[in-house]
Amino acid sequence: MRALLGKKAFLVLLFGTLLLLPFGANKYYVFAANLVMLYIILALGLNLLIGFAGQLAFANAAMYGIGAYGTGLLMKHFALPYWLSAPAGVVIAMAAGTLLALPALRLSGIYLALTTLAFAQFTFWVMTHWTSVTFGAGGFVPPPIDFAPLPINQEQGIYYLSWVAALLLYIVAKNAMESPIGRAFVAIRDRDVAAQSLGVDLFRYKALAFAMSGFYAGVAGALYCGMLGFVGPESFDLLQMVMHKGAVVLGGMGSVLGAVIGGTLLTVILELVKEFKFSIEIAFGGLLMLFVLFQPTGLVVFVKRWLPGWEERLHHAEDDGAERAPVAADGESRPQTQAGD
Amino acid sequence: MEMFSYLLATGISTGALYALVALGIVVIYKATEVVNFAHGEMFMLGGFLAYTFHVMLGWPYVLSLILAVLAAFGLGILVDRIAFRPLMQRQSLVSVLLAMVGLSFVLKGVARHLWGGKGDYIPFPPLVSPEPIMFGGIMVMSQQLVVLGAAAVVMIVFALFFKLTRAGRFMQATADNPKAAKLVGLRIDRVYMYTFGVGSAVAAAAAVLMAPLTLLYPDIGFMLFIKGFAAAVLGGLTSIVGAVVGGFLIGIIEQLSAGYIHTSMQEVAAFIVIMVVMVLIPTGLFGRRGMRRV
Amino acid sequence: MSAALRIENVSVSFGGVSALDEVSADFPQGKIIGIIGPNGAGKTTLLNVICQMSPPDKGEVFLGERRLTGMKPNQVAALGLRRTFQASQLFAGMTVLENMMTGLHLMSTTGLFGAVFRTRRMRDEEAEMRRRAMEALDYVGFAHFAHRPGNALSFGQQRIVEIARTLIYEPKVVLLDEPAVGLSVNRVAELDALLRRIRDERGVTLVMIEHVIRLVMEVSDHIVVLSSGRKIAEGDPSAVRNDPTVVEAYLGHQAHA
Amino acid sequence: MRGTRHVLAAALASALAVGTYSGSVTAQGEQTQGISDTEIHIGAFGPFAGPVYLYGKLVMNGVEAVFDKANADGGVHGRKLVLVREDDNCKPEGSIAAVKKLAYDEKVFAIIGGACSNATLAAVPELEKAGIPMVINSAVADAITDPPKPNIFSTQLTSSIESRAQLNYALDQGAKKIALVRMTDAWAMARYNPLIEYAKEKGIEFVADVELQIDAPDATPQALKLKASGADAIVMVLYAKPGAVMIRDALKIGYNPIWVGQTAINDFAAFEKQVGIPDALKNFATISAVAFQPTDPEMKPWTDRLKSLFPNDELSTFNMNGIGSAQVLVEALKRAGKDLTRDKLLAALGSIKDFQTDVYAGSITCDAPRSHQCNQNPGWLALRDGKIVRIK
Repeated sequence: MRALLGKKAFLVLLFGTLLLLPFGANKYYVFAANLVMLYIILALGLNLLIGFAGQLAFANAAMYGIGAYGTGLLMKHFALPYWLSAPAGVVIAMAAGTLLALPALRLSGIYLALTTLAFAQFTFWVMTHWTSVTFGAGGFVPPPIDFAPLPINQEQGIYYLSWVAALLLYIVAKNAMESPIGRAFVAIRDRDVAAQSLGVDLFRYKALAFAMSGFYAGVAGALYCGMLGFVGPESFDLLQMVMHKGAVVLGGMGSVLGAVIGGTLLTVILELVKEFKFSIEIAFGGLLMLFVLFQPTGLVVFVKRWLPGWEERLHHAEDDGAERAPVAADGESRPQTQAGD
Repeated sequence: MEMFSYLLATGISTGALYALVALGIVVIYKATEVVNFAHGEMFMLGGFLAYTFHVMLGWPYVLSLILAVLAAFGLGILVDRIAFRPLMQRQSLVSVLLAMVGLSFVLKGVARHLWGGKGDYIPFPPLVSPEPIMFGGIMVMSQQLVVLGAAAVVMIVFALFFKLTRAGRFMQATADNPKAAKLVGLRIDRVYMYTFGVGSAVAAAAAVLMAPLTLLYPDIGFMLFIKGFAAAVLGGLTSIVGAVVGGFLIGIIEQLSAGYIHTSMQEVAAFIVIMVVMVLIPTGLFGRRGMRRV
Repeated sequence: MSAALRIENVSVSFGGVSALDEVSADFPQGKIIGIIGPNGAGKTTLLNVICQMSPPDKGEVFLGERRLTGMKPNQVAALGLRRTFQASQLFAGMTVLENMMTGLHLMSTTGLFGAVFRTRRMRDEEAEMRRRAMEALDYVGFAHFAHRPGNALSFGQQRIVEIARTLIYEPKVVLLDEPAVGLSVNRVAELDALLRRIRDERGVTLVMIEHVIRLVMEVSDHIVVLSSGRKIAEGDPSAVRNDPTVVEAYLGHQAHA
Repeated sequence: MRGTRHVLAAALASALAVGTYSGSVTAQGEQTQGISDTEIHIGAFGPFAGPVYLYGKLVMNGVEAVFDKANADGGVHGRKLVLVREDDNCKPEGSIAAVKKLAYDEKVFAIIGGACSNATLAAVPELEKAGIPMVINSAVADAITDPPKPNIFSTQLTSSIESRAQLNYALDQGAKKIALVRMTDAWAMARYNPLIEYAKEKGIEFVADVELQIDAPDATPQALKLKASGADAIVMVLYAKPGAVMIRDALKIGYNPIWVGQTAINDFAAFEKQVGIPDALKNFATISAVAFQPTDPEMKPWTDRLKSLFPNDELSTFNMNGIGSAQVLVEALKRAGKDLTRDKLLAALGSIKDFQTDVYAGSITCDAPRSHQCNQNPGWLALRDGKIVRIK
């Protein structure tokens, strides 16, 4: 029974369903399932950055776009095959992500958030204005992708590629966060000064967090390019950014499993919102707000509380610690956490 | 030379708008160390409310202005209550920001729902004759002069408010030293609440003044927020004078770069200013040194 | 007696106000050194200068023979200089055990590759870290808290864990910023015993700034007195206690306060 | 580990079960999909929210009004029309998802809509694959219908038609120097490229080409540049809001050349208010896809019907666009007969000639298979003696 409800079972069920879905479901569900995998990747990457390393950056949608544009433009301009252009696009996105670590070393909180927001808007501007390279606001159609000699078409090929990428990137995130790297990220998030005094190189780990999230967003972007067969700037706007943030908050900040849950639910909710003809702005804005206010640790905490076998090694700062009986028995109160001195 | 004077004059008048937006951002930031991400939406809602009172219900201009400003004051308090206060108690800046981003999208969606069926860009009747007039050798819109004058009035009222009123001095004290303010018995929660209210009220006042020039639409908030924020950053984020100077500078930079470099600079100048200032002179022109936590 | 830590003519000023003025001192190896002084004497500034969190305007800091001035705090930490803070600096998002393992951060030699592929070396290292972290918790008698979240502990408990965390990985010198602040009387006594034990069993040099004069006088081998950014006295506790300039500085300060 | 293996087996089994269940309804009879004895399901996609929701939601409201009227009149050959709306967020991934959902999940008979140029363009391959009849009513990009796709028709004036008309109008007015002011989004780019091409064809070089953002609060630099270029006519590739700001700020510097608008500024009366300066539009003319202003008495029946369906809405030109396209679709459905199939509908659409709607400026003629751009008639609006009149 325990095994049936545990996180392994959930992951096996999720990825098993995604693997087999194309054999049964109609094209709409297959497309939606592919989007699920993209958003899992995006939520994983963004969660490493804001949930674990605590760097509130607003440029994830821009990285996603850079990955998609990089991949598609290399195919379009240089006739590179997808298997070359996609990794190149990912590297470009990762490089752009790493570049953002430079201001992150000097800026924190609100300053970092808005500097990266300005960067994201600037990226959007470049996409629409550098017409000789990006084809401007009208977007472009990348050449079709051939999966020969495999007996699958582009749709199927990208689908299974997304499946493999989502699974591998989940494992990468999980393993990295259960290592000294994960502890260094959380240490920077919770108390950066103390982390540094224990020998954690702030710049190195902030850069790593930005690079990793850029990498993840880049992978999602490269897949997006192949999945849609069209790349235009409107997919990488502020709403997209809010959706990524929503996925992370929904699932649970600072939880790798939470990102998987969040990415999955985001897509489901997105489709439900459309089903009920509701305003997507109100839905995602409201979701973000309500979760931050009432369930800041995300849905994963519910699951952890009610089901056995969902423990994760590193957990979020607010992981229901407040509800446990204080360990202190010597009459000292637990200190208020302080923002620093 | 004619070109320069026109660009400068327009820079000053749009700058006044940015300055008013920046003023609200700075007032709130000073007291709470949080940038109200939904500030642009306060402006937008202020404008739509005034439109509802003045145009749809046909109430007098001044009454509509006052009502819109009061309503925005209430909205500001709402932001404090739902996005700021509960989260600041948990001391989580990331959460506060995310909640505000969420709120800004909700407000945008709500505005679209309420006023979206009325057409695309809603004109707001100007206070004065819409004809351009000669002023110092160049033509200007009389509404621009009204805005400039009114902006000056708002700024002066603001400065006086901080200097002379009890509430203003409380806000100032809280901004300068929240711990000390708490020690001398200020109810800091209440000060925060009024700060959000006052900041939003300024935004609404600006909206009513500017709506005849900018037109009203649900998405106007973000553009103004980002420009106002650029102005605030340039001014150092903690200085009221800085916000005003920053606003005018952003307005002028935008105009001159669009006029002399390329018209597309009008859109992107603010983003570039934010990035450059943040990376090179993070304390801005008037900011306090050494107050930034890294 | 060789100095574990040496500062030479260190001066710092903030916005034209001098916080430290030409301070020099030697901190002998394997001793507990107390730094005392009235409020605003520059004690915390001195600590920040030593561990390079705020660079001095002038002067040098040496750890043994190594010059620290100009390094980053994490590089200083890598050389064996650690510190604690006034406010609790436990990582709230980790268990006590993970907090301790973060103290072993410098021990890790595997990068992203090792982590992602969970190489044998990485797993061995993790196991070793875990073992040493448990051992260190055991040393301070906190093994039973290992799996509690960091923020579920009382203030005093957090303080002890924090000290244990700075000691876990080959420290040479540990700077303690007011370790007794906010602690109950019983806890101060425990802390007293722990600090002595660390000095005697580990041979670590402890540099402590403290307001609780009684603790400093009892536990310190050597005391440095600062006042208004200047060193005004130095010596063993009894000598310092009877130094008229010290008495004057404290009384004068109180008279003003 | 044994536990894991059991879990895996269970998971595979349930996944298969889910898969076969949803797959059991296979796509049979695509030709008559979405038709029952009593109903015809028609899909629509476009944005419900975001800055361009007007081109989605409001247009759909217009379509709904036409369907409501047809249903009130007894339906099409006895079948009621049901509109199935999908939100595409004005994004390619949204429009592709919407088309797939409408075609394979909602299983509608045909689709009317397509608001955003990029999003609709991205969905074209999917539409072709699905073979579902599609009537485009808002998206303007030529590539959607050029070259013609067997199942896609457009009742919207496409961008090249308008761009040519704009340039020709300027030339007809005797303009010697023509300049261009444009936005830089997908909508504007879809018009910009054909405009440049057509100008080249005509041997015209624009004396100035300036950008204006949709939410720019001011257009003084643009006005100064246009004035400095000495242009006597200006082609505007702008929405109404930047258009109003542009003309206002040009007047401010005493510059009032011939302004040439297009369908995004087809609500003339509203535009006058947006500019807000009396007499400012005396040199302004704009293309209107629709023959009337929302306030015209001819529109009264539609205003009433819309109000009864959507009490919050004022009739807008966006609604009217929806009304026109829906009237074309309803007409084609009628002509396709009682034994409706997709092929019959497509044939009926392709054969529509000189069809008059209640709203469009000209008649609708689909010249299949040569051209599927059924609306070739830009109407022109201008001020004459303070009154909005149709010219030419």
